[in-house]
Amino acid sequence: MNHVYIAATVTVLFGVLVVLRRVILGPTVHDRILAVNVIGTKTIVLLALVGFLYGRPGFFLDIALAYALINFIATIAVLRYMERRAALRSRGAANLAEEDDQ
Amino acid sequence: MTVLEVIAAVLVGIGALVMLAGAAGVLRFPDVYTRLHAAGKGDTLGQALMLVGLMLVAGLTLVTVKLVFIVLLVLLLNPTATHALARSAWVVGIKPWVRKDAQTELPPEPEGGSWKT
Amino acid sequence: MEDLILAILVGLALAAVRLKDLLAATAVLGAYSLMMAVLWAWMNALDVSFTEAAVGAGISTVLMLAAIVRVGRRESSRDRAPLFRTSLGTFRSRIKDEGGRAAHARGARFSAFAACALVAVGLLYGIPDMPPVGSHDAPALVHPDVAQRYLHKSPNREDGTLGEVGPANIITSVLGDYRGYDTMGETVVIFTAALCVVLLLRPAPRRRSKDGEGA
Amino acid sequence: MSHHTPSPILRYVARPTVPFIQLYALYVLGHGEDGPGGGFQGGVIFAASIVLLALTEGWPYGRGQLKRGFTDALMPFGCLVYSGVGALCLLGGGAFLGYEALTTSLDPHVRNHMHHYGLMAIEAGVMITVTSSMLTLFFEMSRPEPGDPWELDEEDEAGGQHG
Repeated sequence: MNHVYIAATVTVLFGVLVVLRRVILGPTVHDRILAVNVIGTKTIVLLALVGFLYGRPGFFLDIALAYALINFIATIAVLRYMERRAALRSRGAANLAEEDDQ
Repeated sequence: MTVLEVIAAVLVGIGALVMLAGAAGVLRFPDVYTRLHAAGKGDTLGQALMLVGLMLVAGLTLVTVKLVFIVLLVLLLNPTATHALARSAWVVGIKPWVRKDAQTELPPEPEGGSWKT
Repeated sequence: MEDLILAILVGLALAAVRLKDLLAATAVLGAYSLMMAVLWAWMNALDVSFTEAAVGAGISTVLMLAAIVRVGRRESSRDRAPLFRTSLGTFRSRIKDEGGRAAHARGARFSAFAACALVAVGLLYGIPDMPPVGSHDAPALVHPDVAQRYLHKSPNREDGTLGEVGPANIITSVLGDYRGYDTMGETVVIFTAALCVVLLLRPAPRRRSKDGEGA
Repeated sequence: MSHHTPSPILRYVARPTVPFIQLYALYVLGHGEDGPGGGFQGGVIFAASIVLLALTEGWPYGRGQLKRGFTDALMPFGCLVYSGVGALCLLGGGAFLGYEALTTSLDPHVRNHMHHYGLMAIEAGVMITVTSSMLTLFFEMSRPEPGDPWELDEEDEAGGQHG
Protein backbone atom coordinates (compact mmCIF):
# COMPACT_ATOMS: atom_id res chain seq x y z
CA MET A 1 0.00 0.00 0.00
CA ASN A 2 2.90 2.33 0.70
CA HIS A 3 3.86 2.31 -2.96
CA VAL A 4 0.38 3.50 -3.82
CA TYR A 5 0.65 6.36 -1.33
CA ILE A 6 4.03 7.42 -2.63
CA ALA A 7 2.89 7.25 -6.24
CA ALA A 8 -0.22 9.26 -5.45
CA THR A 9 1.80 11.83 -3.48
CA VAL A 10 4.21 12.30 -6.36
CA THR A 11 1.33 12.61 -8.82
CA VAL A 12 -0.42 15.24 -6.73
CA LEU A 13 2.84 17.12 -6.18
CA PHE A 14 3.37 17.08 -9.91
CA GLY A 15 -0.09 18.54 -10.26
CA VAL A 16 0.91 21.29 -7.84
CA LEU A 17 3.94 21.96 -10.01
CA VAL A 18 1.70 22.26 -13.06
CA VAL A 19 -0.68 24.65 -11.31
CA LEU A 20 2.32 26.60 -10.08
CA ARG A 21 2.86 27.74 -13.65
CA ARG A 22 -0.59 29.29 -13.57
CA VAL A 23 0.24 31.03 -10.30
CA ILE A 24 3.34 32.57 -11.83
CA LEU A 25 1.91 33.34 -15.27
CA GLY A 26 -1.34 34.87 -14.13
CA PRO A 27 -2.45 36.76 -16.16
CA THR A 28 -5.26 38.10 -13.97
CA VAL A 29 -5.37 38.03 -10.20
CA HIS A 30 -8.35 35.70 -10.39
CA ASP A 31 -6.24 33.13 -12.21
CA ARG A 32 -3.74 33.25 -9.42
CA ILE A 33 -6.33 32.97 -6.68
CA LEU A 34 -7.91 30.08 -8.53
CA ALA A 35 -4.57 28.34 -8.79
CA VAL A 36 -3.83 28.94 -5.13
CA ASN A 37 -7.21 27.50 -4.24
CA VAL A 38 -6.43 24.42 -6.31
CA ILE A 39 -3.09 24.08 -4.55
CA GLY A 40 -4.97 24.27 -1.25
CA THR A 41 -7.22 21.36 -2.18
CA LYS A 42 -4.22 19.37 -3.28
CA THR A 43 -2.54 20.17 0.02
CA ILE A 44 -5.40 18.60 1.94
CA VAL A 45 -4.99 15.39 -0.02
CA LEU A 46 -1.22 15.53 0.36
CA LEU A 47 -1.47 15.81 4.13
CA ALA A 48 -3.86 12.86 4.29
CA LEU A 49 -1.57 10.80 2.09
CA VAL A 50 1.52 11.65 4.13
CA GLY A 51 -0.39 10.75 7.29
CA PHE A 52 -1.28 7.33 5.93
CA LEU A 53 2.26 6.90 4.69
CA TYR A 54 3.58 7.49 8.19
CA GLY A 55 0.97 5.21 9.69
CA ARG A 56 -0.63 7.77 12.00
CA PRO A 57 -3.22 9.57 9.92
CA GLY A 58 -5.30 10.95 12.79
CA PHE A 59 -3.04 13.87 13.59
CA PHE A 60 -2.38 14.70 9.98
CA LEU A 61 -6.09 14.75 9.27
CA ASP A 62 -6.58 17.33 12.01
CA ILE A 63 -4.29 19.61 10.07
CA ALA A 64 -5.98 18.75 6.79
CA LEU A 65 -9.34 19.68 8.29
CA ALA A 66 -7.96 23.02 9.45
CA TYR A 67 -6.70 23.56 5.92
CA ALA A 68 -10.05 22.91 4.32
CA LEU A 69 -11.53 25.65 6.49
CA ILE A 70 -8.67 28.12 6.34
CA ASN A 71 -8.17 27.85 2.60
CA PHE A 72 -11.79 28.74 2.03
CA ILE A 73 -11.64 31.74 4.34
CA ALA A 74 -8.49 33.09 2.68
CA THR A 75 -10.00 32.74 -0.78
CA ILE A 76 -13.20 34.45 0.26
CA ALA A 77 -11.22 37.25 1.88
CA VAL A 78 -9.32 38.00 -1.32
CA LEU A 79 -12.46 37.88 -3.40
CA ARG A 80 -14.47 40.11 -1.11
CA TYR A 81 -11.62 42.58 -1.18
CA MET A 82 -11.70 42.69 -4.96
CA GLU A 83 -15.46 43.06 -5.13
CA ARG A 84 -15.20 45.86 -2.64
CA ARG A 85 -12.65 47.58 -4.81
CA ALA A 86 -14.83 47.24 -7.88
CA ALA A 87 -17.81 48.61 -6.00
CA LEU A 88 -15.78 51.53 -4.70
CA ARG A 89 -14.62 52.30 -8.20
CA SER A 90 -18.13 52.22 -9.58
CA ARG A 91 -19.20 54.66 -6.90
CA GLY A 92 -16.35 56.90 -7.88
CA ALA A 93 -14.61 56.90 -4.58
CA ALA A 94 -11.71 59.08 -5.57
CA ASN A 95 -9.26 58.03 -2.92
CA LEU A 96 -8.92 54.48 -4.21
CA ALA A 97 -9.90 54.66 -7.82
CA GLU A 98 -6.74 55.61 -9.63
CA GLU A 99 -4.59 52.89 -8.19
CA ASP A 100 -6.41 50.09 -9.91
CA ASP A 101 -5.54 51.16 -13.40
CA GLN A 102 -2.72 49.19 -14.89
CA MET B 1 -3.12 -6.90 -0.36
CA THR B 2 -6.72 -7.59 0.42
CA VAL B 3 -9.56 -6.92 -1.98
CA LEU B 4 -10.47 -3.81 -0.04
CA GLU B 5 -6.95 -2.48 -0.38
CA VAL B 6 -6.98 -3.11 -4.10
CA ILE B 7 -10.20 -1.14 -4.43
CA ALA B 8 -8.70 1.61 -2.29
CA ALA B 9 -5.57 1.71 -4.40
CA VAL B 10 -7.65 1.96 -7.57
CA LEU B 11 -9.73 4.78 -6.09
CA VAL B 12 -6.64 6.67 -4.92
CA GLY B 13 -5.04 6.21 -8.33
CA ILE B 14 -8.09 7.44 -10.23
CA GLY B 15 -8.40 10.37 -7.85
CA ALA B 16 -4.77 11.35 -8.37
CA LEU B 17 -5.23 11.20 -12.13
CA VAL B 18 -8.40 13.28 -11.98
CA MET B 19 -6.59 15.89 -9.91
CA LEU B 20 -3.76 15.91 -12.40
CA ALA B 21 -6.26 16.35 -15.24
CA GLY B 22 -7.78 19.26 -13.35
CA ALA B 23 -4.35 20.78 -12.93
CA ALA B 24 -3.70 20.40 -16.66
CA GLY B 25 -7.01 22.12 -17.32
CA VAL B 26 -6.07 25.00 -15.05
CA LEU B 27 -2.90 25.41 -17.05
CA ARG B 28 -4.28 24.96 -20.55
CA PHE B 29 -7.73 26.52 -20.69
CA PRO B 30 -8.04 29.98 -22.24
CA ASP B 31 -9.59 32.14 -19.53
CA VAL B 32 -10.64 32.30 -15.90
CA TYR B 33 -14.16 31.02 -16.42
CA THR B 34 -13.10 27.91 -18.30
CA ARG B 35 -10.29 27.27 -15.86
CA LEU B 36 -12.80 27.41 -13.05
CA HIS B 37 -14.53 24.43 -14.62
CA ALA B 38 -11.34 22.41 -14.57
CA ALA B 39 -10.44 23.44 -11.05
CA GLY B 40 -13.83 23.20 -9.44
CA LYS B 41 -14.83 19.84 -10.84
CA GLY B 42 -11.50 18.08 -11.18
CA ASP B 43 -10.26 18.93 -7.73
CA THR B 44 -13.47 18.31 -5.86
CA LEU B 45 -14.04 14.95 -7.49
CA GLY B 46 -10.38 13.97 -7.25
CA GLN B 47 -10.06 14.66 -3.57
CA ALA B 48 -13.36 12.90 -2.83
CA LEU B 49 -12.20 9.80 -4.69
CA MET B 50 -8.83 9.73 -2.98
CA LEU B 51 -10.17 10.29 0.51
CA VAL B 52 -12.88 7.68 0.03
CA GLY B 53 -10.12 5.31 -1.00
CA LEU B 54 -8.23 6.16 2.17
CA MET B 55 -11.41 5.55 4.17
CA LEU B 56 -11.49 2.00 2.91
CA VAL B 57 -7.98 1.49 4.24
CA ALA B 58 -8.73 3.06 7.61
CA GLY B 59 -11.82 0.98 8.31
CA LEU B 60 -14.41 2.02 10.86
CA THR B 61 -12.31 4.27 13.07
CA LEU B 62 -12.09 7.88 14.15
CA VAL B 63 -9.84 8.42 11.15
CA THR B 64 -12.72 7.58 8.84
CA VAL B 65 -14.96 10.01 10.68
CA LYS B 66 -12.41 12.76 10.16
CA LEU B 67 -12.07 11.81 6.51
CA VAL B 68 -15.84 11.98 6.06
CA PHE B 69 -15.83 15.43 7.61
CA ILE B 70 -13.09 16.61 5.30
CA VAL B 71 -14.80 15.22 2.20
CA LEU B 72 -18.15 16.76 3.09
CA LEU B 73 -16.54 20.05 3.97
CA VAL B 74 -14.63 20.26 0.71
CA LEU B 75 -17.70 19.19 -1.23
CA LEU B 76 -19.47 22.13 0.36
CA LEU B 77 -16.76 24.76 0.39
CA ASN B 78 -14.94 24.15 -2.89
CA PRO B 79 -17.91 24.79 -5.17
CA THR B 80 -18.78 27.81 -3.07
CA ALA B 81 -15.31 29.21 -3.49
CA THR B 82 -15.50 28.50 -7.21
CA HIS B 83 -18.81 30.30 -7.42
CA ALA B 84 -17.45 33.25 -5.50
CA LEU B 85 -14.44 33.36 -7.81
CA ALA B 86 -16.57 33.39 -10.94
CA ARG B 87 -18.84 36.05 -9.50
CA SER B 88 -15.94 38.20 -8.42
CA ALA B 89 -14.30 37.86 -11.83
CA TRP B 90 -17.56 38.99 -13.39
CA VAL B 91 -17.97 41.92 -11.02
CA VAL B 92 -14.41 43.08 -11.56
CA GLY B 93 -15.06 42.95 -15.27
CA ILE B 94 -13.03 40.14 -16.77
CA LYS B 95 -14.17 39.39 -20.27
CA PRO B 96 -15.23 35.82 -21.04
CA TRP B 97 -13.25 34.18 -23.80
CA VAL B 98 -15.09 33.45 -27.05
CA ARG B 99 -13.84 31.72 -30.17
CA LYS B 100 -12.80 34.16 -32.83
CA ASP B 101 -15.26 32.83 -35.40
CA ALA B 102 -18.13 32.48 -32.93
CA GLN B 103 -21.22 34.57 -33.46
CA THR B 104 -21.93 34.86 -29.76
CA GLU B 105 -22.89 38.23 -28.43
CA LEU B 106 -21.12 39.18 -25.25
CA PRO B 107 -23.48 39.77 -22.39
CA PRO B 108 -23.84 43.39 -21.26
CA GLU B 109 -21.14 44.89 -19.17
CA PRO B 110 -21.58 44.64 -15.42
CA GLU B 111 -22.49 47.90 -13.80
CA GLY B 112 -19.52 49.94 -12.84
CA GLY B 113 -16.90 47.81 -14.55
CA SER B 114 -15.52 47.98 -18.03
CA TRP B 115 -14.37 44.93 -19.94
CA LYS B 116 -10.81 44.15 -19.28
CA THR B 117 -9.04 41.39 -21.15
CA MET C 1 10.10 14.19 -2.35
CA GLU C 2 11.54 16.99 -0.27
CA ASP C 3 13.36 18.19 -3.36
CA LEU C 4 10.09 18.47 -5.24
CA ILE C 5 8.45 20.39 -2.40
CA LEU C 6 11.48 22.65 -2.07
CA ALA C 7 11.45 23.34 -5.81
CA ILE C 8 7.80 24.35 -5.55
CA LEU C 9 8.62 26.57 -2.59
CA VAL C 10 11.41 28.34 -4.44
CA GLY C 11 9.12 28.86 -7.41
CA LEU C 12 6.43 30.37 -5.22
CA ALA C 13 8.90 32.60 -3.40
CA LEU C 14 10.27 33.95 -6.66
CA ALA C 15 6.76 34.56 -7.93
CA ALA C 16 5.87 36.44 -4.76
CA VAL C 17 8.90 38.68 -5.05
CA ARG C 18 8.46 39.37 -8.74
CA LEU C 19 4.79 40.21 -8.66
CA LYS C 20 4.01 43.90 -8.73
CA ASP C 21 0.42 43.35 -7.76
CA LEU C 22 0.47 43.05 -4.00
CA LEU C 23 -2.87 41.29 -3.99
CA ALA C 24 -1.55 38.53 -6.22
CA ALA C 25 1.60 38.37 -4.13
CA THR C 26 -0.54 37.83 -1.05
CA ALA C 27 -2.33 34.96 -2.73
CA VAL C 28 1.00 33.47 -3.73
CA LEU C 29 2.27 33.74 -0.17
CA GLY C 30 -0.81 31.83 0.92
CA ALA C 31 0.14 29.02 -1.41
CA TYR C 32 3.69 29.25 -0.10
CA SER C 33 2.45 28.64 3.43
CA LEU C 34 0.41 25.71 2.23
CA MET C 35 3.42 24.01 0.70
CA MET C 36 5.55 24.92 3.68
CA ALA C 37 3.06 23.14 5.93
CA VAL C 38 3.27 20.07 3.74
CA LEU C 39 7.03 20.19 4.15
CA TRP C 40 6.72 20.44 7.93
CA ALA C 41 4.28 17.54 7.96
CA TRP C 42 6.68 15.58 5.81
CA MET C 43 9.36 16.21 8.42
CA ASN C 44 6.90 15.06 11.10
CA ALA C 45 6.76 18.49 12.78
CA LEU C 46 3.02 18.43 13.24
CA ASP C 47 2.59 21.33 15.61
CA VAL C 48 4.64 23.59 13.40
CA SER C 49 2.67 22.42 10.42
CA PHE C 50 -0.58 23.18 12.20
CA THR C 51 0.58 26.66 13.13
CA GLU C 52 1.72 27.29 9.60
CA ALA C 53 -1.67 26.13 8.35
CA ALA C 54 -3.67 28.29 10.69
CA VAL C 55 -1.49 31.38 10.80
CA GLY C 56 0.43 31.41 7.54
CA ALA C 57 -2.34 30.48 5.17
CA GLY C 58 -5.30 31.91 7.02
CA ILE C 59 -4.93 34.84 9.30
CA SER C 60 -1.80 36.36 7.81
CA THR C 61 -3.40 36.39 4.36
CA VAL C 62 -6.42 38.13 5.81
CA LEU C 63 -4.28 40.61 7.73
CA MET C 64 -2.13 41.37 4.70
CA LEU C 65 -5.28 42.05 2.74
CA ALA C 66 -6.45 44.38 5.44
CA ALA C 67 -3.10 46.15 5.19
CA ILE C 68 -3.40 46.39 1.41
CA VAL C 69 -6.75 48.09 1.85
CA ARG C 70 -4.83 50.78 3.71
CA VAL C 71 -1.74 51.16 1.56
CA GLY C 72 -3.06 50.54 -1.95
CA ARG C 73 -2.66 47.66 -4.27
CA ARG C 74 0.24 48.43 -6.55
CA GLU C 75 3.84 48.65 -5.61
CA SER C 76 4.91 51.97 -7.06
CA SER C 77 7.50 51.74 -9.78
CA ARG C 78 9.67 54.22 -7.96
CA ASP C 79 10.29 51.66 -5.21
CA ARG C 80 11.27 49.12 -7.78
CA ALA C 81 14.06 50.91 -9.60
CA PRO C 82 16.03 47.95 -10.89
CA LEU C 83 19.35 47.18 -9.35
CA PHE C 84 21.12 45.52 -12.22
CA ARG C 85 18.74 45.35 -15.12
CA THR C 86 17.94 48.49 -17.06
CA SER C 87 15.16 48.57 -19.59
CA LEU C 88 14.00 51.43 -21.75
CA GLY C 89 10.86 51.97 -19.73
CA THR C 90 12.63 52.45 -16.44
CA PHE C 91 15.19 54.64 -18.16
CA ARG C 92 12.43 56.93 -19.38
CA SER C 93 10.79 57.04 -16.01
CA ARG C 94 14.11 57.96 -14.48
CA ILE C 95 14.46 60.87 -16.86
CA LYS C 96 10.95 61.97 -16.00
CA ASP C 97 11.71 61.77 -12.32
CA GLU C 98 12.76 65.23 -11.30
CA GLY C 99 15.45 65.47 -8.70
CA GLY C 100 17.37 62.47 -7.44
CA ARG C 101 14.37 60.34 -6.60
CA ALA C 102 15.34 57.37 -8.72
CA ALA C 103 18.94 57.62 -7.66
CA HIS C 104 17.79 57.73 -4.08
CA ALA C 105 15.62 54.68 -4.55
CA ARG C 106 18.56 52.99 -6.21
CA GLY C 107 20.71 53.75 -3.24
CA ALA C 108 18.10 52.47 -0.84
CA ARG C 109 17.73 49.33 -2.84
CA PHE C 110 21.44 48.82 -2.96
CA SER C 111 21.80 49.15 0.79
CA ALA C 112 18.89 46.77 1.27
CA PHE C 113 20.53 44.33 -1.09
CA ALA C 114 23.84 44.68 0.72
CA ALA C 115 22.23 44.05 4.09
CA CYS C 116 20.44 40.98 2.80
CA ALA C 117 23.60 39.68 1.17
CA LEU C 118 25.54 40.19 4.40
CA VAL C 119 22.99 38.28 6.44
CA ALA C 120 22.82 35.54 3.83
CA VAL C 121 26.59 35.13 3.84
CA GLY C 122 26.57 34.98 7.63
CA LEU C 123 23.86 32.34 7.66
CA LEU C 124 25.58 30.28 5.01
CA TYR C 125 28.81 30.55 6.98
CA GLY C 126 27.03 29.11 10.00
CA ILE C 127 25.43 26.18 8.21
CA PRO C 128 28.44 23.81 8.17
CA ASP C 129 28.57 23.92 11.96
CA MET C 130 25.03 22.64 12.30
CA PRO C 131 24.33 18.95 12.75
CA PRO C 132 22.49 17.29 9.87
CA VAL C 133 18.69 17.13 10.02
CA GLY C 134 17.55 14.34 12.33
CA SER C 135 21.06 13.65 13.55
CA HIS C 136 21.19 11.52 16.65
CA ASP C 137 24.14 13.29 18.21
CA ALA C 138 22.91 16.84 17.80
CA PRO C 139 23.84 18.85 20.91
CA ALA C 140 20.23 19.66 21.81
CA LEU C 141 19.29 16.01 21.57
CA VAL C 142 22.20 14.63 23.55
CA HIS C 143 22.09 17.14 26.39
CA PRO C 144 20.51 15.47 29.44
CA ASP C 145 18.50 18.54 30.43
CA VAL C 146 17.01 19.36 27.06
CA ALA C 147 15.61 16.84 24.60
CA GLN C 148 16.52 13.76 26.62
CA ARG C 149 14.59 15.00 29.60
CA TYR C 150 11.60 16.15 27.56
CA LEU C 151 11.42 12.91 25.65
CA HIS C 152 11.89 10.47 28.46
CA LYS C 153 10.66 12.12 31.60
CA SER C 154 7.78 14.42 30.67
CA PRO C 155 4.91 12.20 29.37
CA ASN C 156 2.90 9.75 31.42
CA ARG C 157 3.69 6.23 30.35
CA GLU C 158 1.12 3.74 29.30
CA ASP C 159 2.13 1.38 32.10
CA GLY C 160 1.01 3.95 34.66
CA THR C 161 4.26 5.59 35.62
CA LEU C 162 3.75 9.31 35.93
CA GLY C 163 5.89 11.69 33.99
CA GLU C 164 7.02 15.10 35.11
CA VAL C 165 4.27 16.88 33.22
CA GLY C 166 1.88 14.39 31.74
CA PRO C 167 0.58 15.17 28.24
CA ALA C 168 1.40 12.79 25.46
CA ASN C 169 2.25 15.71 23.20
CA ILE C 170 5.68 16.72 24.43
CA ILE C 171 5.48 20.03 22.62
CA THR C 172 2.58 21.07 24.83
CA SER C 173 4.57 20.16 27.93
CA VAL C 174 7.54 22.14 26.76
CA LEU C 175 5.45 25.18 25.86
CA GLY C 176 3.23 25.15 28.90
CA ASP C 177 5.49 23.86 31.58
CA TYR C 178 9.23 23.71 30.96
CA ARG C 179 9.13 26.93 28.97
CA GLY C 180 6.03 28.41 30.53
CA TYR C 181 7.62 31.81 31.05
CA ASP C 182 8.45 32.09 27.36
CA THR C 183 4.92 31.30 26.34
CA MET C 184 3.60 33.90 28.71
CA GLY C 185 5.96 36.37 27.07
CA GLU C 186 4.65 35.39 23.66
CA THR C 187 1.09 35.94 24.74
CA VAL C 188 1.99 39.37 26.02
CA VAL C 189 3.75 40.11 22.73
CA ILE C 190 0.59 39.32 20.76
CA PHE C 191 -1.38 41.51 23.12
CA THR C 192 1.14 44.30 22.66
CA ALA C 193 0.92 44.05 18.87
CA ALA C 194 -2.84 44.40 18.95
CA LEU C 195 -2.54 47.24 21.42
CA CYS C 196 -0.16 49.11 19.12
CA VAL C 197 -2.53 48.72 16.19
CA VAL C 198 -5.36 50.03 18.31
CA LEU C 199 -3.31 53.01 19.42
CA LEU C 200 -2.17 53.84 15.90
CA LEU C 201 -5.25 53.19 13.82
CA ARG C 202 -8.31 53.62 15.97
CA PRO C 203 -9.81 57.06 15.63
CA ALA C 204 -10.15 59.05 18.80
CA PRO C 205 -13.52 58.42 20.41
CA ARG C 206 -16.08 61.03 19.51
CA ARG C 207 -18.33 62.75 21.96
CA ARG C 208 -21.64 61.05 22.53
CA SER C 209 -23.52 63.99 20.96
CA LYS C 210 -23.52 62.46 17.47
CA ASP C 211 -24.56 58.91 16.78
CA GLY C 212 -22.78 56.97 19.45
CA GLU C 213 -19.69 55.12 18.38
CA GLY C 214 -17.38 56.82 15.92
CA ALA C 215 -16.80 54.20 13.26
CA MET D 1 -28.87 42.56 -8.21
CA SER D 2 -26.42 44.78 -6.57
CA HIS D 3 -22.97 43.32 -6.49
CA HIS D 4 -22.00 45.27 -3.44
CA THR D 5 -23.53 42.67 -1.24
CA PRO D 6 -21.92 39.26 -1.10
CA SER D 7 -23.53 36.54 -3.09
CA PRO D 8 -26.44 34.85 -1.28
CA ILE D 9 -24.94 31.44 -1.97
CA LEU D 10 -21.82 32.48 -0.13
CA ARG D 11 -23.83 33.74 2.79
CA TYR D 12 -25.96 30.64 3.10
CA VAL D 13 -22.90 28.41 2.96
CA ALA D 14 -20.82 30.47 5.33
CA ARG D 15 -23.44 30.88 8.00
CA PRO D 16 -23.81 27.23 9.02
CA THR D 17 -20.09 26.66 8.53
CA VAL D 18 -19.05 29.21 11.12
CA PRO D 19 -20.27 27.36 14.25
CA PHE D 20 -18.62 24.24 12.92
CA ILE D 21 -15.31 26.08 12.61
CA GLN D 22 -15.69 27.42 16.13
CA LEU D 23 -16.41 23.95 17.48
CA TYR D 24 -13.35 22.72 15.66
CA ALA D 25 -11.29 25.52 17.21
CA LEU D 26 -12.37 24.40 20.66
CA TYR D 27 -11.50 20.83 19.74
CA VAL D 28 -8.05 22.00 18.70
CA LEU D 29 -7.67 23.77 22.03
CA GLY D 30 -8.71 20.75 24.06
CA HIS D 31 -6.85 18.30 21.94
CA GLY D 32 -3.52 20.07 22.28
CA GLU D 33 -2.33 17.73 24.99
CA ASP D 34 -2.53 14.60 22.89
CA GLY D 35 -1.93 15.80 19.39
CA PRO D 36 -0.99 18.86 17.41
CA GLY D 37 -2.85 21.95 18.43
CA GLY D 38 -3.25 24.14 21.45
CA GLY D 39 -4.28 27.59 22.43
CA PHE D 40 -2.51 29.46 19.69
CA GLN D 41 -3.81 27.43 16.78
CA GLY D 42 -7.27 27.18 18.28
CA GLY D 43 -7.40 30.92 18.83
CA VAL D 44 -6.36 31.67 15.28
CA ILE D 45 -8.98 29.32 13.86
CA PHE D 46 -11.65 30.82 16.09
CA ALA D 47 -10.70 34.31 14.94
CA ALA D 48 -10.78 33.12 11.32
CA SER D 49 -14.36 31.96 11.77
CA ILE D 50 -15.46 35.37 12.96
CA VAL D 51 -13.55 37.00 10.12
CA LEU D 52 -15.49 34.79 7.72
CA LEU D 53 -18.70 35.97 9.32
CA ALA D 54 -17.63 39.58 8.95
CA LEU D 55 -16.65 39.02 5.32
CA THR D 56 -19.97 37.55 4.33
CA GLU D 57 -22.36 39.39 6.59
CA GLY D 58 -20.81 42.83 6.56
CA TRP D 59 -19.55 45.06 9.26
CA PRO D 60 -22.63 45.94 11.32
CA TYR D 61 -23.04 42.27 11.92
CA GLY D 62 -19.48 41.79 12.97
CA ARG D 63 -19.69 44.94 15.04
CA GLY D 64 -23.17 44.60 16.37
CA GLN D 65 -22.61 41.11 17.60
CA LEU D 66 -19.19 41.86 18.89
CA LYS D 67 -18.78 45.04 20.85
CA ARG D 68 -15.44 46.73 20.50
CA GLY D 69 -15.12 47.02 24.24
CA PHE D 70 -15.63 43.29 24.58
CA THR D 71 -12.65 42.29 22.43
CA ASP D 72 -10.64 45.07 24.03
CA ALA D 73 -11.32 43.62 27.43
CA LEU D 74 -10.58 40.06 26.33
CA MET D 75 -7.06 40.84 25.15
CA PRO D 76 -5.58 41.63 28.56
CA PHE D 77 -7.97 39.14 30.16
CA GLY D 78 -6.20 36.25 28.44
CA CYS D 79 -2.84 37.45 29.69
CA LEU D 80 -4.39 37.82 33.10
CA VAL D 81 -5.63 34.22 33.04
CA TYR D 82 -2.15 33.05 32.18
CA SER D 83 -0.29 35.04 34.76
CA GLY D 84 -3.13 34.56 37.26
CA VAL D 85 -2.64 30.81 37.16
CA GLY D 86 1.04 31.46 37.79
CA ALA D 87 0.23 33.73 40.69
CA LEU D 88 -2.14 31.14 42.16
CA CYS D 89 0.72 28.67 42.10
CA LEU D 90 2.78 31.21 44.01
CA LEU D 91 -0.02 31.55 46.58
CA GLY D 92 -0.10 27.77 46.89
CA GLY D 93 3.50 27.87 47.96
CA GLY D 94 5.09 26.67 44.78
CA ALA D 95 7.04 28.25 41.97
CA PHE D 96 5.46 30.62 39.44
CA LEU D 97 3.60 28.37 37.00
CA GLY D 98 4.53 25.32 39.07
CA TYR D 99 1.12 23.73 38.73
CA GLU D 100 1.60 21.13 41.47
CA ALA D 101 1.27 23.90 44.02
CA LEU D 102 -2.40 24.29 43.07
CA THR D 103 -3.30 21.31 45.22
CA THR D 104 -2.42 20.48 48.80
CA SER D 105 -2.68 16.78 48.18
CA LEU D 106 0.49 14.76 48.19
CA ASP D 107 -0.94 12.00 46.03
CA PRO D 108 1.17 12.02 42.86
CA HIS D 109 -1.84 11.24 40.69
CA VAL D 110 -3.75 14.25 41.99
CA ARG D 111 -0.69 16.41 41.46
CA ASN D 112 -0.41 15.09 37.95
CA HIS D 113 -4.03 16.01 37.34
CA MET D 114 -3.39 19.51 38.62
CA HIS D 115 -0.68 19.76 36.02
CA HIS D 116 -3.24 18.88 33.42
CA TYR D 117 -5.73 21.50 34.61
CA GLY D 118 -3.04 24.15 34.89
CA LEU D 119 -1.94 23.51 31.34
CA MET D 120 -5.53 23.69 30.13
CA ALA D 121 -6.04 26.97 31.95
CA ILE D 122 -3.03 28.66 30.43
CA GLU D 123 -3.87 27.32 26.98
CA ALA D 124 -7.32 28.83 27.34
CA GLY D 125 -5.70 32.12 28.33
CA VAL D 126 -3.50 32.01 25.25
CA MET D 127 -6.52 31.27 23.10
CA ILE D 128 -8.50 34.19 24.50
CA THR D 129 -5.69 36.64 23.89
CA VAL D 130 -4.91 35.32 20.41
CA THR D 131 -8.53 35.34 19.27
CA SER D 132 -9.29 38.83 20.49
CA SER D 133 -5.97 40.24 19.30
CA MET D 134 -6.39 38.83 15.80
CA LEU D 135 -9.92 40.18 15.63
CA THR D 136 -8.78 43.57 16.81
CA LEU D 137 -5.97 43.62 14.27
CA PHE D 138 -8.35 42.73 11.47
CA PHE D 139 -11.20 45.00 12.42
CA GLU D 140 -8.99 47.99 13.09
CA MET D 141 -6.97 47.60 9.93
CA SER D 142 -9.92 47.17 7.61
CA ARG D 143 -12.32 49.61 9.16
CA PRO D 144 -14.75 50.73 6.44
CA GLU D 145 -14.05 54.07 4.85
CA PRO D 146 -16.80 56.65 4.60
CA GLY D 147 -19.04 55.65 1.71
CA ASP D 148 -17.58 52.19 1.65
CA PRO D 149 -19.98 49.61 0.22
CA TRP D 150 -18.58 47.08 2.65
CA GLU D 151 -20.76 48.68 5.26
CA LEU D 152 -23.86 46.69 4.47
CA ASP D 153 -26.29 49.29 5.54
CA GLU D 154 -30.05 49.31 5.24
CA GLU D 155 -30.27 50.71 1.73
CA ASP D 156 -27.98 48.02 0.39
CA GLU D 157 -29.90 45.35 2.19
CA ALA D 158 -33.19 46.59 0.80
CA GLY D 159 -31.80 46.85 -2.71
CA GLY D 160 -30.20 43.44 -2.63
CA GLN D 161 -31.61 40.25 -1.33
CA HIS D 162 -33.30 39.76 1.99
CA GLY D 163 -30.96 39.10 4.83
